[in-house]
Amino acid sequence: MTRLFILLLSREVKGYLFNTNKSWFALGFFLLCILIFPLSLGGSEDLLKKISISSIWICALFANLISLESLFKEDYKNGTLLQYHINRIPFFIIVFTKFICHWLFTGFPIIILSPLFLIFLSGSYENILGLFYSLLIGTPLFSLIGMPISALTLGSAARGPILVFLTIPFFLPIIIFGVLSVNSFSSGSFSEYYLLCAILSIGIIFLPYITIKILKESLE
Amino acid sequence: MTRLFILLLSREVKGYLFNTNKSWFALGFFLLCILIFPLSLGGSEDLLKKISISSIWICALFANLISLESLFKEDYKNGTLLQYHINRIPFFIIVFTKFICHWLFTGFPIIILSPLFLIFLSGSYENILGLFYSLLIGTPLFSLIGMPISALTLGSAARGPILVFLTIPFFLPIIIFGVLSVNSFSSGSFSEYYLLCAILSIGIIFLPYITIKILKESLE
Amino acid sequence: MSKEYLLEVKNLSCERNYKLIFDNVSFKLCSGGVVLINGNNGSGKSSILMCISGILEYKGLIKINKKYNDKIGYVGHKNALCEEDTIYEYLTFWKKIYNYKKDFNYVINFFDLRKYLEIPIKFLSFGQKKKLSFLRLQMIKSQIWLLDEPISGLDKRTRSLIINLITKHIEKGGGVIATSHQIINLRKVKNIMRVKID
Amino acid sequence: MSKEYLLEVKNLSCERNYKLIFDNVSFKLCSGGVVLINGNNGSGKSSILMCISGILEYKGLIKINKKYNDKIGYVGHKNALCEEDTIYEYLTFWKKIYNYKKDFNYVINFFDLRKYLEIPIKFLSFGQKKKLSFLRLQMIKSQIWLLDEPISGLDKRTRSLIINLITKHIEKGGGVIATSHQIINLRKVKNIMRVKID
Amino acid sequence: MIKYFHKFANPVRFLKLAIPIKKISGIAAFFTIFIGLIFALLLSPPDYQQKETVRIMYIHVPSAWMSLMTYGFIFLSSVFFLIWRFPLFLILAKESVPIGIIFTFSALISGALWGKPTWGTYWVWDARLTSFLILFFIFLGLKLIKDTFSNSSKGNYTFAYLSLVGGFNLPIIKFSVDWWNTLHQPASIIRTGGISVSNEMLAPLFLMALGLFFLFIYILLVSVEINIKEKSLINFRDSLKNN
Ligand code: HEM
Ligand SMILES: Nc1ncnc2c1ncn2[C@@H]1O[C@H](COP(=O)(O)OP(=O)(O)OP(=O)(O)O)[C@@H](O)[C@H]1O
Ligand SMILES: Nc1ncnc2c1ncn2[C@@H]1O[C@H](COP(=O)(O)OP(=O)(O)OP(=O)(O)O)[C@@H](O)[C@H]1O
Ligand SMILES: [Mg+2]
Ligand SMILES: [Mg+2]
Repeated sequence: MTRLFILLLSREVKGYLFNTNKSWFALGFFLLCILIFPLSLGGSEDLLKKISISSIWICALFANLISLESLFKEDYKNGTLLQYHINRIPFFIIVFTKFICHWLFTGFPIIILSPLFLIFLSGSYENILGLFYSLLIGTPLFSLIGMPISALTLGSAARGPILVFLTIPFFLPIIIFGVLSVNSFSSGSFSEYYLLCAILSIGIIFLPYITIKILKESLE
Repeated sequence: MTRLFILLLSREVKGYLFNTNKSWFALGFFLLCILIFPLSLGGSEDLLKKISISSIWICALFANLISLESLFKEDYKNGTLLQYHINRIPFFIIVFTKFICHWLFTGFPIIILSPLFLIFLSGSYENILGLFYSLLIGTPLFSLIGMPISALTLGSAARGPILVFLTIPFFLPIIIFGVLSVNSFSSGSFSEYYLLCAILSIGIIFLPYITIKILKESLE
Repeated sequence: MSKEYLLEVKNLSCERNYKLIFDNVSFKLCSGGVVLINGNNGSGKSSILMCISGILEYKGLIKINKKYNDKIGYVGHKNALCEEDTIYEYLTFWKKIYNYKKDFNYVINFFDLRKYLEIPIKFLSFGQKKKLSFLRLQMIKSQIWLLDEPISGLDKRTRSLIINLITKHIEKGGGVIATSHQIINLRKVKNIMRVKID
Repeated sequence: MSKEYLLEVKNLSCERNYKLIFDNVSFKLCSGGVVLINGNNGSGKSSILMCISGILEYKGLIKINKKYNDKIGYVGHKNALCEEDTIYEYLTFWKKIYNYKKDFNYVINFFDLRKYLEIPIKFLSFGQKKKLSFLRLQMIKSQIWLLDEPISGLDKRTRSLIINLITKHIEKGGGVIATSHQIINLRKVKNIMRVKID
Repeated sequence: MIKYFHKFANPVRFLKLAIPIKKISGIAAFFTIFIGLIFALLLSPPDYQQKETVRIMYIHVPSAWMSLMTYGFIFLSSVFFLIWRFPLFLILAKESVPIGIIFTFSALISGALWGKPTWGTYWVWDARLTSFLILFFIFLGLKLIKDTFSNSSKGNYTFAYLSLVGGFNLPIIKFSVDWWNTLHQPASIIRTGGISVSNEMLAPLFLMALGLFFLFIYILLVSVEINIKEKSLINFRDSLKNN
């Protein structure tokens, strides 16, 4: 089991690292978004400072969203998932490796880079820790919620609408609480963090399970 | 020739309309983005008002970007492009129908809805006309610039980086001038509009041509 | 009997990604003739067809007789089958593209696909998809047919139907270039040329 | 001689999207036996294999003998070929997945794929891709092989190699369920059962 | 045999039970809504603060309640479906989605219209309104799944699981007014401290709520009936084909 896990994980990681396709994509998109904000605001420093946290969260969301679609797609299209299924490879291993890698290559770099960008956007050092922690809880949640949605888009023609209409209701609460939590961090209240943690801990149990179910249904 | 043009156009339009996949996607994504802004700003009306124009531009860009990837992809994958080529269907017809449809279903609805969203975000009626005109010139430019980039991503594995690193330099000027133009519209100067128009008129000649070249090369 | 050629291939050689695939292939396709390309897996049969249809770059000469209709009908591994379309949509679209005037009811019944008319293509079986591509082929008014493994994966009945199709096409003065690992039993065709590549 | 069964199928019927594909199929696969599934295009051969491999839902009974290794080897139209990987990467990955201990040099040479080792799979020809899937198949330690049109699109030499493979597998006590429109020439195998569906 | 029973016999038996209920609830819906509207628009007094605009309440509050209830119903049906694998529950859940969309939409619109005179704006981004908007999107998402997989057997479990996941939103909507300080007013009827609304306003409110509830049952049963009959028609056609 562990052997399989490590094997699949290393394949996934290799895919992200060498198949330049994936690894750069989310991060590059994040950079693109972050760049667009100051540019499109036309250089109003004051404004930029105020929306810096929100904009980092928004960019993190977009970077996640844009890399969502391809999460299972290739493995589905070329029949790898099918072979996994036939060869009795437990799907929870697959789903968890996918989750870990997806977070590692979209969420994690963003977390690491976020202090930098916060300084770059807002010009001040406050809120760094708050943002860091909130992203640390929020980005895995993005990846987790994204998984069943990504699985859903496999079998059906209505990829687009599903992606959009299901991401809105499920991602929005996270981003709302995420932004709120940064603000409340500086004022010393952590209730939003606890809430996000609670969602995360529930999500990490149920969402992979749901993803597995949906994946199996899409194989037919 | 006109017959072919109409035929391909109607097929494209049908694809967008009935294959719910496409038509909703860009627009839905636009709505999603627009919704995220006020929510993640934590209800600060004042801020919202100030960044309303930029945020509409950013969302228009994202909606465009996200629907870019699939522009030629399906036709390429299932060999339709190949058959077009073998059957000597002029590629400029294909490229132009794609362009028109892409704009019609991503740019156009956004233009139409933009006044609504501007009011919704900023709560005021000023700038509506300026935004409307600037989007009217800007969104076709997005689609035009997007086409060669989308074609480039077909053959290669490095879909992601191409999409990101090529879009940044080419889309950024548009969005910068776009946002600037709205601000200058209210002060009665139209220089940015002229500039955008100039880019558009040059682009509409050369970019489809480049797209055709890239498409043909990717067929191999 | 010196029939006129439809297509002439001389000293054709092809490189893909700087790798020589085949070299020095020459043949002539006459009106009413069949060229069968043989060769092992990976010898470059499909590549030859792609060269002729103008997709790959090549060195050498490929001359298509302009006197005839120079359209080419190609059925290969990728057949422009849009997964979400139904058969009906697929056929009407290509019918219009090819400006095919006749009703395609006949061709549909020919291959027993009538009852699947409203089914999306992705639900079809391998053989049914192949049949569908042959339906498209029949709507092109072209002299030259390029067929990449036309009968693999088809059942007996369909195989003989397709061989009939080919025979008819040739009787009308067309020409066929086909690759196949199975024996294509073209008994009625006299002008068969075999090209072996390796 | 009442050999033990590897797999038993009884009264199998299958619906896809509320459409009955086939009905009442029954057969028994014994150790050392071959079941050949015949039928026209679209009759549901591939679907039967998919039912057995546990992908499709079905009604009826599919019993796999637990005494034997109950892993299944499947080669169909979709073969887990990741376009961007090289052959070498593909084989090492699946080798590890299947915990195949031996070196795969032997199997590679067997199919003449050595010189393509570092080529991405998308550059391979149709037949080469198929060969590659058979390489994967050989690395599974499984008794039951499900082969969907195993020899279509392959050249003579490869065909006989694959038939050798099947024969060997059967001699070792395995069982094979295959669909094919071509005649699979299994001379040395005695226990062949033909199932016809329509 | 048992499988067969589960698949066909039960929905049909359900229909036998359902058709009379459908008729009764249809009639009941008509009358309660009719009487309720008379009370709401004519007989009940205007509010001393909000004047006549308070009458929007008789649309807004019942439809808001009903949309929450509809989602709860979908949630429970999905749970039952996942536990007992009873297709009937799935049909019930799926068919309530469009009704839920209507209720949610009308609560949103009426709320927005009510907001203009009372709060001075159609929309604010506070917790109650946002979470309710999210509910609307969840409904839309479910409708989409239902439609895209409509002629295939896939998507059943997908639908059920996603409606489960969407359930997180219900408590947020309900308690958002208590947890965050929102513009929207806190519960004054369904709350722990007892009712705090005068009887003249309460009567039409409850009448309307009851009416919408009957309406919900009526529409639900009609669409379930159509659905079941359609399915059995397909099977009937298939059996004809096979013979
Ligand atoms: C678009 C805006 C609005 C939305 C989305 C909305 C949503 C809701 C929802 C979901 C409920 C049911 C909550 C529950 O059962 O606890 C509700 C109840 C209610 N709403 Fe609104 N509402 C909106 C605007 C308004 C406005 C402007 C008013 C009046 C000032 C208002 C007054 C009420 C009242 C009195 C209740 C009943 C509370 C109770 O006693 O349970 N709403 N609304
Ligand atoms: N893009 C490419 N780059 C490099 N080599 C390629 C490329 N495409 C194909 N090849 C190689 O060219 C050779 C010929 O391929 P082709 O598809 O023409 O073979 P084929 O004769 O049709 O074989 P089959 O009978 O298996 O279909 C193969 O060895 C393949 O590996
Ligand atoms: N998802 C699906 N929904 C509805 N019908 C389907 C679906 N998949 C396949 N079918 C139908 O089921 C039938 C059997 O398909 P299958 O692929 O099993 O055929 P097959 O016997 O393998 O044919 P071939 O010899 O052409 O490969 C076909 O008629 C096909 O149209
Ligand atoms: Mg080939
Ligand atoms: Mg098949």
